[in-house]
Order: sequence, then structure tokens, then C-alpha cells
Amino acid sequence: MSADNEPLIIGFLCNWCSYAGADMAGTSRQAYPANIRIMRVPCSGRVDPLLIVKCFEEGADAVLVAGCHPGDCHYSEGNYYSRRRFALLRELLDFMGIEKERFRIEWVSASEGKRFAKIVSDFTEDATKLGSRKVS
Amino acid sequence: MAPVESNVAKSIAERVYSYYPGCSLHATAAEYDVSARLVCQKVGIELRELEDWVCCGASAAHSTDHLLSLALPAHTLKQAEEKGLPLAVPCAMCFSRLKFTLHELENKDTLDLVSRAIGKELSTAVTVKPMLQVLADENISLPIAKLLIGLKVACYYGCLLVRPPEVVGFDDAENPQTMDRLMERLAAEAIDWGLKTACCGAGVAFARFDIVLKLSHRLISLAQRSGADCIAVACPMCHANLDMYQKDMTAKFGQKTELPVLYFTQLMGLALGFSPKELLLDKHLTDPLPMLRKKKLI
Amino acid sequence: MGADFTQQIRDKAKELLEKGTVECVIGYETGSDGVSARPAFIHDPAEVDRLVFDNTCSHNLVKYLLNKKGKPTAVVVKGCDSRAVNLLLSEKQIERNQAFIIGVVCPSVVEWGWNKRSEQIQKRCDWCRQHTPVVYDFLVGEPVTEEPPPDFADVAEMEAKTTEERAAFWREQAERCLRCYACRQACPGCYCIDCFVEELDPEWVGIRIAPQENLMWNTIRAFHLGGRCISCNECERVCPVNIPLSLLNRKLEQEVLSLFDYRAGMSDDTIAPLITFRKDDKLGIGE
Amino acid sequence: MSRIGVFICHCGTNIGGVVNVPQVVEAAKRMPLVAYADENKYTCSEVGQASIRDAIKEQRLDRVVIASCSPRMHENTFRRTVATAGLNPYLLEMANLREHCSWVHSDSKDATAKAIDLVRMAVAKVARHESLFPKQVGLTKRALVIGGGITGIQAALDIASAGHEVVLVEKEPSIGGRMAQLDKTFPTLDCSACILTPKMVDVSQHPNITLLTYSEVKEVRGFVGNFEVDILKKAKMVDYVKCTGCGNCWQACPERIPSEFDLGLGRRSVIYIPFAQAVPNKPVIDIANCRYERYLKWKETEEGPEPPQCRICEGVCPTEAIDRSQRDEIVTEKFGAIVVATGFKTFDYSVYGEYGGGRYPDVISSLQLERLMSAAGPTEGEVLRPSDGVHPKNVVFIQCVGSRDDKVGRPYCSKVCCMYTAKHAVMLKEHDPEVQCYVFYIDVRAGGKDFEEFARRAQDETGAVYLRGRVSQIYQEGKKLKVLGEDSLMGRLVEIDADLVVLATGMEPSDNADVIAQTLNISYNTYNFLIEAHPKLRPVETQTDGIFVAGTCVGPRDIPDCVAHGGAAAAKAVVLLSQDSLTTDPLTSFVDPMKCVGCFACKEVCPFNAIEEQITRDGRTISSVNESLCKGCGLCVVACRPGAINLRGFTNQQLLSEVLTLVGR
Repeated sequence: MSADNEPLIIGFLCNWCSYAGADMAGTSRQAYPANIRIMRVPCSGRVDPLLIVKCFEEGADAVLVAGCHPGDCHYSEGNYYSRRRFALLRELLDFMGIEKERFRIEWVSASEGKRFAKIVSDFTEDATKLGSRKVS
Repeated sequence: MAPVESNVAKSIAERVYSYYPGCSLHATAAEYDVSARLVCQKVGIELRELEDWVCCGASAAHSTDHLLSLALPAHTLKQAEEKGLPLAVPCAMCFSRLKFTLHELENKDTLDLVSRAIGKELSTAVTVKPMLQVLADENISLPIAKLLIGLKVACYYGCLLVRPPEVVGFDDAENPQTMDRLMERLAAEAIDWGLKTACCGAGVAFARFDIVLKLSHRLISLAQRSGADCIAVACPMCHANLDMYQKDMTAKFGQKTELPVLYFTQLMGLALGFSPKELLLDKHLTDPLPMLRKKKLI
Repeated sequence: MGADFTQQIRDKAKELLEKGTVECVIGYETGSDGVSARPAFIHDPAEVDRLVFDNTCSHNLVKYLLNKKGKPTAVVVKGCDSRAVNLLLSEKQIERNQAFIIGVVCPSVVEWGWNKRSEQIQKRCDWCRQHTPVVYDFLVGEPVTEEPPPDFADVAEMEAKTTEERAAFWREQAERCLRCYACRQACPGCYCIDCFVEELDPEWVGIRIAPQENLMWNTIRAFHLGGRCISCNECERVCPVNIPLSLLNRKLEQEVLSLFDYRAGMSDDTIAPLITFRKDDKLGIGE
Repeated sequence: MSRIGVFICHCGTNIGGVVNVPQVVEAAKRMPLVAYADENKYTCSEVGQASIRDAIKEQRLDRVVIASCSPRMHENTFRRTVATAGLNPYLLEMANLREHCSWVHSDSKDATAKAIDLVRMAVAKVARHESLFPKQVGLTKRALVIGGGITGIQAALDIASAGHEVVLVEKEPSIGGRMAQLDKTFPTLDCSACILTPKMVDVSQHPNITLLTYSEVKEVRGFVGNFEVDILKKAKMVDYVKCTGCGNCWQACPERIPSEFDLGLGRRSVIYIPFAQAVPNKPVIDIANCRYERYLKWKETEEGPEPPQCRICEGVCPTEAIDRSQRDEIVTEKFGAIVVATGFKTFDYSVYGEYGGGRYPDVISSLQLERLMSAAGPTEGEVLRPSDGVHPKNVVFIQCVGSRDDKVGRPYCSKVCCMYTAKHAVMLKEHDPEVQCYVFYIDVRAGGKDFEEFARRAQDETGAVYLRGRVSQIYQEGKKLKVLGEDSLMGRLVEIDADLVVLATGMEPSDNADVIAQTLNISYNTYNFLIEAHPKLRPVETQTDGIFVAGTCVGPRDIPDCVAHGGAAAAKAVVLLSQDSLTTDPLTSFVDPMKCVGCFACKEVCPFNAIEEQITRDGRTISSVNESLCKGCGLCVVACRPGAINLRGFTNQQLLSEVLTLVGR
């Protein structure tokens, strides 16, 4: 877990829309806090709940999963599955004491650089408010 | 015509109805009321008039106060709901208002608002049927005394009975068939004509008489030229406009306009053996009796 | 109930074994404590009288069908157990024509332990909506009309707590977890050859018995059964340190019901909610 | 023990200006398995790439991390770089220090800390990379074209002329499609048949084209380059080898039924060709309506009166070509590419009750008018109205019938109606100078070469009255049709006594377009129009490799667009077929047979039908991945509880080790 109570945020971004959206944020110089560490995955449907839970149990303060908008999935259906899977996981985690606010699922298209920056900024702010998770 | 069938299917085995005559049938359209009651009795349909029905608010209310235009029908609907019987409505205008109200009450907020207005908990669990649909039920056997052979009828539905389809959900909005089929069961010939659902002008009856004349005349003359002996209607307003002004039409448009306008219930009455007197056939301004005599139907 | 049910099961078992319809009947027999029931595997018609049925018959015997692949087998199932049959059918783990299902209209089972039985009905039976099996070839007892849906009072109670309290609660449970995996062994839905928890590469869950590793295990175990758990609650019954696993399972059951209007194992041709979707799903994500 | 090299790019000041690159280099050197770390001004420059190649050789590096810009930018560049240095191109991983770090963060300390993390993640991931090798699969150098309209014809001819075998499947007895039903074409007014029929003949005579009329595609298996297709050949009851197409039979046939080709305006025999210039010019027997077939049916039960035996066609056939032993048969063919050109049908106008279409015989569709105007049509080109066969003088056209109308679930514009109605106005005037046309329209959309000029011509020269507004009602009054409508520009109601009303019915996909799409596993929209891989950049490709779409089955378009579209699809197919083998992306998923429990959750979620069942030696049914179909989305990996499926390039191990560099121990 990162130093001096700066929240650590791990982001899983689908290669085709959201990772490109994050690139777009870069090319258009949309600044956002440096707390997020971005992992590139082919599709939000590739993100295994095991990874999410692992992140949290090992001390990540917040996790972001971003994929193409429903209907725009590069693989036509992937994000429909992740939508269901994470809607359920989010409930379970909250039930087990990991606030809903720490786990965000967002649809970000390749052209939404500005929006991506906004999402990360807001998310970082929320995570900071929530404070770091106490893990042994 | 799918909608007809499905509606008929729904009314199977329904023999007892709450009855909402509406204001006109207690006044200018008494013959509709009388004939409807006689016919229903004859074919074994029991009509129980609601004790405390009020005006449906047609034209007067719905063009001035939205809430009132819903509250008035709601009051009547509530009674029908308490009776737990389907509601038979002869007047097309009343029918339209009741259906519109039910339609708007689908919205939760409106439901609450109107409920508060009439001080009763409303629901939308009431079946409202036009008299035409009630009597056209093919499961009802007609004890026919006199077949109306040789009588050419132009069935006229008007605007309100079948429109708008998503609200009234009765028959086909452009080419309805219910009355046509019914007339054929009486051995009359329902002529095919194009203005079954055209407007007679009732909406502007008082404001723009000239329009009423124009529209009604268009209807009657087409019916005439299509070889009809009479027009059958299911609405007191339509009846008034078509029946009352034929002399004015003759005056205004030249060629003689004369075509009896009867309620479909009166024609049923004839077929079921009632006398012209019982059916108040002598109440019309355009006298149908000569025509009926010529056709040897009386 | 008892004697009569027992007799019917014995007769059917005898018939099946004699006819050679099946080569084994999986049922219950009285355990060596002489008090509580335990699974019994009968291969010989002469031994059918070992079979009993009483209100200590809690094991979900469907689990054992997994070891009988390709061998015609009869199994005694209660209402809840029967849903596991459908689950395994839909996940192609058993074949319908290999399994003869002796359904028992469940009289509800009681809390019991070694050499002791209470008259206390088990929790699962209070929640149960499936006393009559959903699938069977032969039914013991008269179908009953099922109770209206249970409310999830226990779940609600947990949700009433603050997040910190919930976190603390589960952390405390995790500290007690021995990772003996009894919950997994009892569960008819857990049939993986290699369970993720014992995977060394990737090492999803560390070997060390530490709370976060245990939480990892308990969270994912529950989630892997999300939309698949048929609420027989065997996992909780067999837990040696009494971790309230039913809370996790039922939380998921509740969500699956409200989000996807789905109950696992009600028929053998439904698709588990997490491996299907509706384009118009409304799940409060990006809407 | 692998030796990883890390190369960190300044990208001029783009990265170096914010991130303290030397510090990142130092950190990298201390990371596990890192044998070498260095920095470049511009890694992507030739100098930069050379330094990488040298380092790989000199330092005996077996894996490379390049920390620079987005992999979406330069991954392929650097894969080539390491490949030229003798490394497997897939032993490369990139850390995105520019788009995801230096360009979005200003604080050097934070940015540098993050950069180090990103590099650490990349190092952890690359350590788990394996050499991957693209697979080569062979392909069948044959194409299937579905649909024998102008689009399919064009596609078939182009592919065939490029030297590849083509099978053209058409469900009707003749090719030609909708274009064959048209009289003339806008805006040039050249005769449709005259320009179409030569192409139809070319198809029938082309040595590379096999024509399967009266046939339908039933099932499609396989994948790009290797499709296996079941085609249903409906029984024609005529031996095409013997038949000379002399026409005795269809002239002699005593039965006459409404002709589909003439849209019910004319009648045809039961043994028939749809129209005079049909290709092939040989008849089929429409079994459902054949007297003798009816007799044979009766013979089985002998219920009811005995129908006549007929068999006249057999009597008059000089070559004994009638063969009643024929039955429907399924043939299976192999193809490398498939072009779908299933075309359109016109909107069912009876949906608009107010227009009375279906009730009044003189309310017809534009396509029906085409038949009335066509010299080969039921009236031999004389425009006679259906009810009483008189020449209509007042003709009313109504635009957007089943187009631009949410009420009937058809909000889209059908694109051709404005123009063909202008054409009709012009041609009716030519047929009969006394004709007066009225056109009720919403907008006149005349976008296209010479289109606007032509639309003007219709209004100015023919005196057609264009009324901007909708028609509210049409009813029969004696021999006239009363048309009540609105002229929204003048703001008044209009009443027209019409002799004929023509409804400009819009385009919608042919029946079963959705079924075909499902058979081919390609997607379609709510109106059943097929969906292209990208509306702008991949207009004839689909999400399924090797399957191309063209013409009006994709969306409304006119003849020249269809021809161009068909040609485009053909070109794409030819590009595919001209290869000797296909290279498949190695980033696919794969199954560990020892772990798979055969629940087939993977098969359930795979969007590409890439999961197949296989039986192991010990008799378990487990899944396996068809790597030619797999597109590497990884849905199966997540659906797999036992972790039996993994995705090359994004394995569970790799993603987990990335996470573990950030959290925990």
C-alpha cells in the first residue's frame, strides 16, 4: 500500500475502448491524480473477480474496471458479462465490509479522454475520503 | 380483424353488466337508451344501471379542466369497480372519456391525484365496453323474429369509438367491422364505404356550424351514393349531427339530402320483433318509417 | 413419517437393485452412534434394510453422484438436494439416464451431532421453499404446497451494521477459518478437479493461514457459487468452527433473485446468471 | 533464469520533462530478473531501436521491457525490433510512461514513483511471457455468394473473374432479384432489364461460377478460409440437363395462379419461369399448386373427390425433362469466403389502414407500378389500374410509407423512394401526357449524382404537384379514390379525386435475414439489417472473419451503390482467397485438459463459437479451443472456475504477478 495515506487505485482497462480512452486523456493532456496504476486487458470480460478480491485483500484502496459502452464491445458481448459479474461482486464485497464506493465499474469509450480523467479524479477524491483500508 | 376477435373472446360468457347510460341517453337520445335496454333484455343480458353515475364531462370538462375531466369519469368508474361487473356504455363519447381516464390512471401519480380528488382509492381494474361490443358478442344468440333482408346499412362508427386505438383498444381504427358483422347477422347488408370513422363535426357543433354541415353532409352523401338505405350509428352526438340538419344540407348543398339515421340497437330491435313505437322510431327528424315500409320491414 | 418413508425407500431400493436398474443405491443409514443418520451405499438387495429415513438425514447425497459417473445409481434426495441434481445436469456433470432419483418430500431436518439430536429444526429448513423435490423418478410422500418466499432477515441484520462492523465481523470469522475445506467437500456445486485455492501457479491464495488469505478463500468460494448455490446449507453444517457461511450464500441468493430473477437448480435447462446476459440488464452500472 | 532488459524512453521531453528517467533506470536495475536497464532519447528512432538490438545481443537478453508511449502506438514497431534481434516478438512488454503518466501528471515525484511502478508491473509480466508463434492454416479458394440480385451478381462475377470458383445461391427459380422487377432506373431512365440481363447471362456462362437457383443456405460450420456449408436444393421436378427451355410446358399448363414476380397483378402457370428473361431459362414445378401433385397427395388417402390427373406438361415436353422423382436435397460444399447479399423486400403497406392499401384495388405500391409500366409486365407496359383496367389520369403518390415513421417502427430513410417517385412522375407523363401527378412528401432527398436535377425535372417539366404533408385518409367514392391530406406549406387541407394511388413503400430486409445472420453468426440490428464490422472503415466486413456483407441487406441503397458495394465485398473476398495460407494471431486461449471439468461455461460465453467439445483418452468430455475462431477476448478464462482455460499474452499468472507488484508482500 502506497505511502502517506495516498490511496492506491488499481485500474483494469479494456484495450479497445477504455485503455484508448486513457491514451486520449494523455494526448489531450487531461491531468488527473497519479494514484492510479493501469493494467491493460483485452476486454473488461477478461477481468477475473479473483483479481479484484486479491487487490482488495492485499491492500489496494480502490479498484476501477473500465470497458466499452454496452453495445460497443470489440468482442460484441464481453462487457455484458462483466456488467452482471461485477454488479454481483460489488454487492458481496460491500456485504463483507468493502465499501461499494471503493469498487467502480465504468464504460469509457476511446474518445472519452476528458471523461476518463474526470472519473479518475473523482474516484481518487472519494477513495481519499474513505481513507486507506486497514489490512494486516 | 384481430382486435375484434380478441375483444369478443374477452366478453365470452359475460351476461351481467353495470350500465352507464350517460346524460344524452336520458334526454335527446332516449331512443338509444330504450332500444338498448329492450334488446339487451331480449338477448338475455342484464343491465344494472349505476345508482350514482355522473356526467362524463365530455367537451365541457375535458376542454377546460384536466383534473376535473378525469375526476368525473373516475367517480363513475369507482362505482363500477365496487360492483365488480364489466361496465356497458352506449354513448361513444362517454366511452371515450372513461377509457381515456383509465388510460391516464395507469400513471401512479395521476392515480393518487385523482383518488384524492374524489376521496376514494381508485384502481384501474374495471372493464369498460361500448354497447356495440356487448351486443356484437358472437356468443350471444339473437332470437330473430324478422330478418332485415334487403336493407342496405351504412355502418358509421365515428371518431371516438375506435380511436385512439392504444386507448380504447376496440376494433380496427381505420376499417372497423364489429357493427358490419352484427348487421349481417340480422341479414341486413352492410355496405362497404370509406367514411366509417370520419368525423361528423360534433366537436365544433356550437362554434362552427358550417363545418358540422360540411362534414356531416360529406358522410351522408357518400352513404347515399354508395346505395345505403340508412346509416346506423352508435353515438348520440353523431346521431344528432347526421339526423337533425339534413334539411339545412339540402338547402346549402343543393341536391336533396335525405337518409334515415338509426341507432344500431333500433335495427336490432326491429329484427328481434319489437314495434317501431317501442323502439321510438318516430322520434327521428329524418323519418325512417317510409323507407322501412318500402322495404317491408314494418 | 419415518417408518413409512423408510419402508418405501427400502422397497424401491430392493426393486431397483434386483432388477439391476442401478448398481448402487445411495441413501441414509443409522450411524454408529445409533442416533444420527449417515450416508449409506447399498449394492446388495439383501442389505436394503440398512436404509432409513428420519429427520437427521441432512447430508446432500447428490454430491456422491459425482463419483458415480457412468454407473447407474439411485440416490435419495430431499427437496433442497434435488435442486443440486438439476444444477449438475445443466453443468453436464451427471447424466439423467444414469441417475435414478428417489425424491422424498422433506419433513425438515433437525440439528444433531455425534450421539445427540435436538428437536431444533435446522435454519435451512426455515428458509426452505422446496420441500417437494423439483426432480425425481419416484416420490416418497405427498407433494406439499410451498410456503411464500422467505424474507432475508439474517442478511438484512448484517446489512444494518456499519461497513467497519461488517469488515470486523468477517475478519473475525476469517481468523477462525482453518481452511480445512470441509465446506467445499460437502458442496455439490464444488467439483473442480483443481480448486483455485490449491493452485500454486497462479498462487491466488497463499499457503499461510492469514486472515486475508482466508478471506480470499471464503469470498471466492461464495462467489463461485453465486447463482449456483441451491441452499442446502451443508457447507455451514459441516464447518468445524461454525463460520456462518449461509450469510454469504444467502446474500448472493438474494441479489441473484433481485438482479436476475433467478433461482439455481429449479430446472435442468436454465443457464446460470453469470454466464448469460440481457442487453437491457439494469444493474446500476453506467446507467 | 531469464535476463530482462529494460529500455526507458525520454521521448524528448515528453516523458523526460516530467519523469526522472535516470531514477527509473536505477530502480529498474534493482528489479528481479532485470539484467540490464538503459535510457533512450527517442526509443522509436532508428538509433533507439539499434541500441535495443545491440543490447539484446551484447547482454544476452531474453526478454524486453520498453517503457515509452502507449502500446497501441508502437507495440508492433518494437515487436519487429526485438524480432530482428533474434528474440521472439512476443517476449516484449511495454510500460505506458507517456499517455498514462508524464502527459497527465505534473508532479515529478509522483510521476516518477508511478513510472517505476508501471515498469515493475511490465517486468513482472514479461517474466511470464512465452515465445508465441502465429499458426498457418490452409484455405479453400472458393467463395459462396448468397443472393442473386444485382449485388450478388456483381460480387460473383468479380470474384470469378479474379480466378476463383464461386457458388451463387439464389432462393428463387431465377437470379435477377428486385432489379429485374423494375421498368426503368433513375436518373438516366435506361431500361433496367436491358442493363441487368446481360450480367445475368454472364453469370450463367462464366466458367468459374456454379449457379444454384431455387436453393437456400441451411447451415454454416467452420471458420475463415475453411467454411463448410449445407445448401438445400429444392426439388425443381425438371431435369435441367434434358430441358431446353422451349416453353411448351409453361404455355400448356392449365393452372394459373397469382405471380409473385408481378406482385399479384398478373398470373403465372404452375410449371414456370418467373419472367421472360429468367436465368436459368428453365422452369420449376411449384409443387404446392400442381394439379398432378395434388392428385398424388389424394391418392395416398383417397379422401374426398378425385382431383384431375393433368400431367399435361409431361405430355408436351419434347425432351422428357419432367422428373417427378426429384426430392429436396442437401449438398455440402467447402468455401474460404462468404458474401451475403440477401437484399430487401418492400414494406407491407396494409399496416397503414388510413391509406386503404389491400382494401382498395387501386391503391398500389411503387414496385407494383413498376410492373404495370414494364413492357414485360402483366399489362405489357400499358398503365391500367387494377380495378377496371382504365388509364388513370389523376395519380397520387404518397412518400415515406414505412420510412421515417416511428409509428410503424421504421424511423430510417429508405433512400431511393424520393428518386423513384420522381422517375414515376416523369414516366407516367411519357406514357400518357394527360396524366396529372400529385406527390405528398416529407422532404425531397435527392442527394446523388444528377439526382437533384432529375427531381427538379419531375416537378418542372411534368407539372407534378409536390405537396409537403401527410395523407390522413383515402376512401373509395364511386370510381374515384378520395385522398384527404395536408399541404403544410400552404397550411391548408387538400382533397384530391384520384384514379390511382401509389404508395412509396420503404425498404426492409428480406424475410429470414435474421435467421441467415444467426446461421452465419454475424450480427444484425433491430430492423434485421446486417451490421458491418465498422460503419466507416470496414463497410463490407463483419465481426466474423471471412464473411462479407453487401447491398441492401446492410441498409437501404440504390443500384449503383449496390454494384459498388458488391464489388467491394468481392475485392475483400479476393484478397482473402489470394493468400495461400492464413496467419492466426497467437494471442488465443487454450485449455489444460487435466483441469477441465467439462461444464462448458466457456462454450456458453464464447461470442465466436470457438469452444469445441473433445473426448480425452480417459473418456472425459472436455472443451478445446479452435484457435482459428478465437479472438482472444478471454471471456472463457473468467467463466472457468477451475482455471483450466488461460489466455496467451494475458494469462492468469501474468495479471496476478502484475497486481502483486503493487500490493501485498
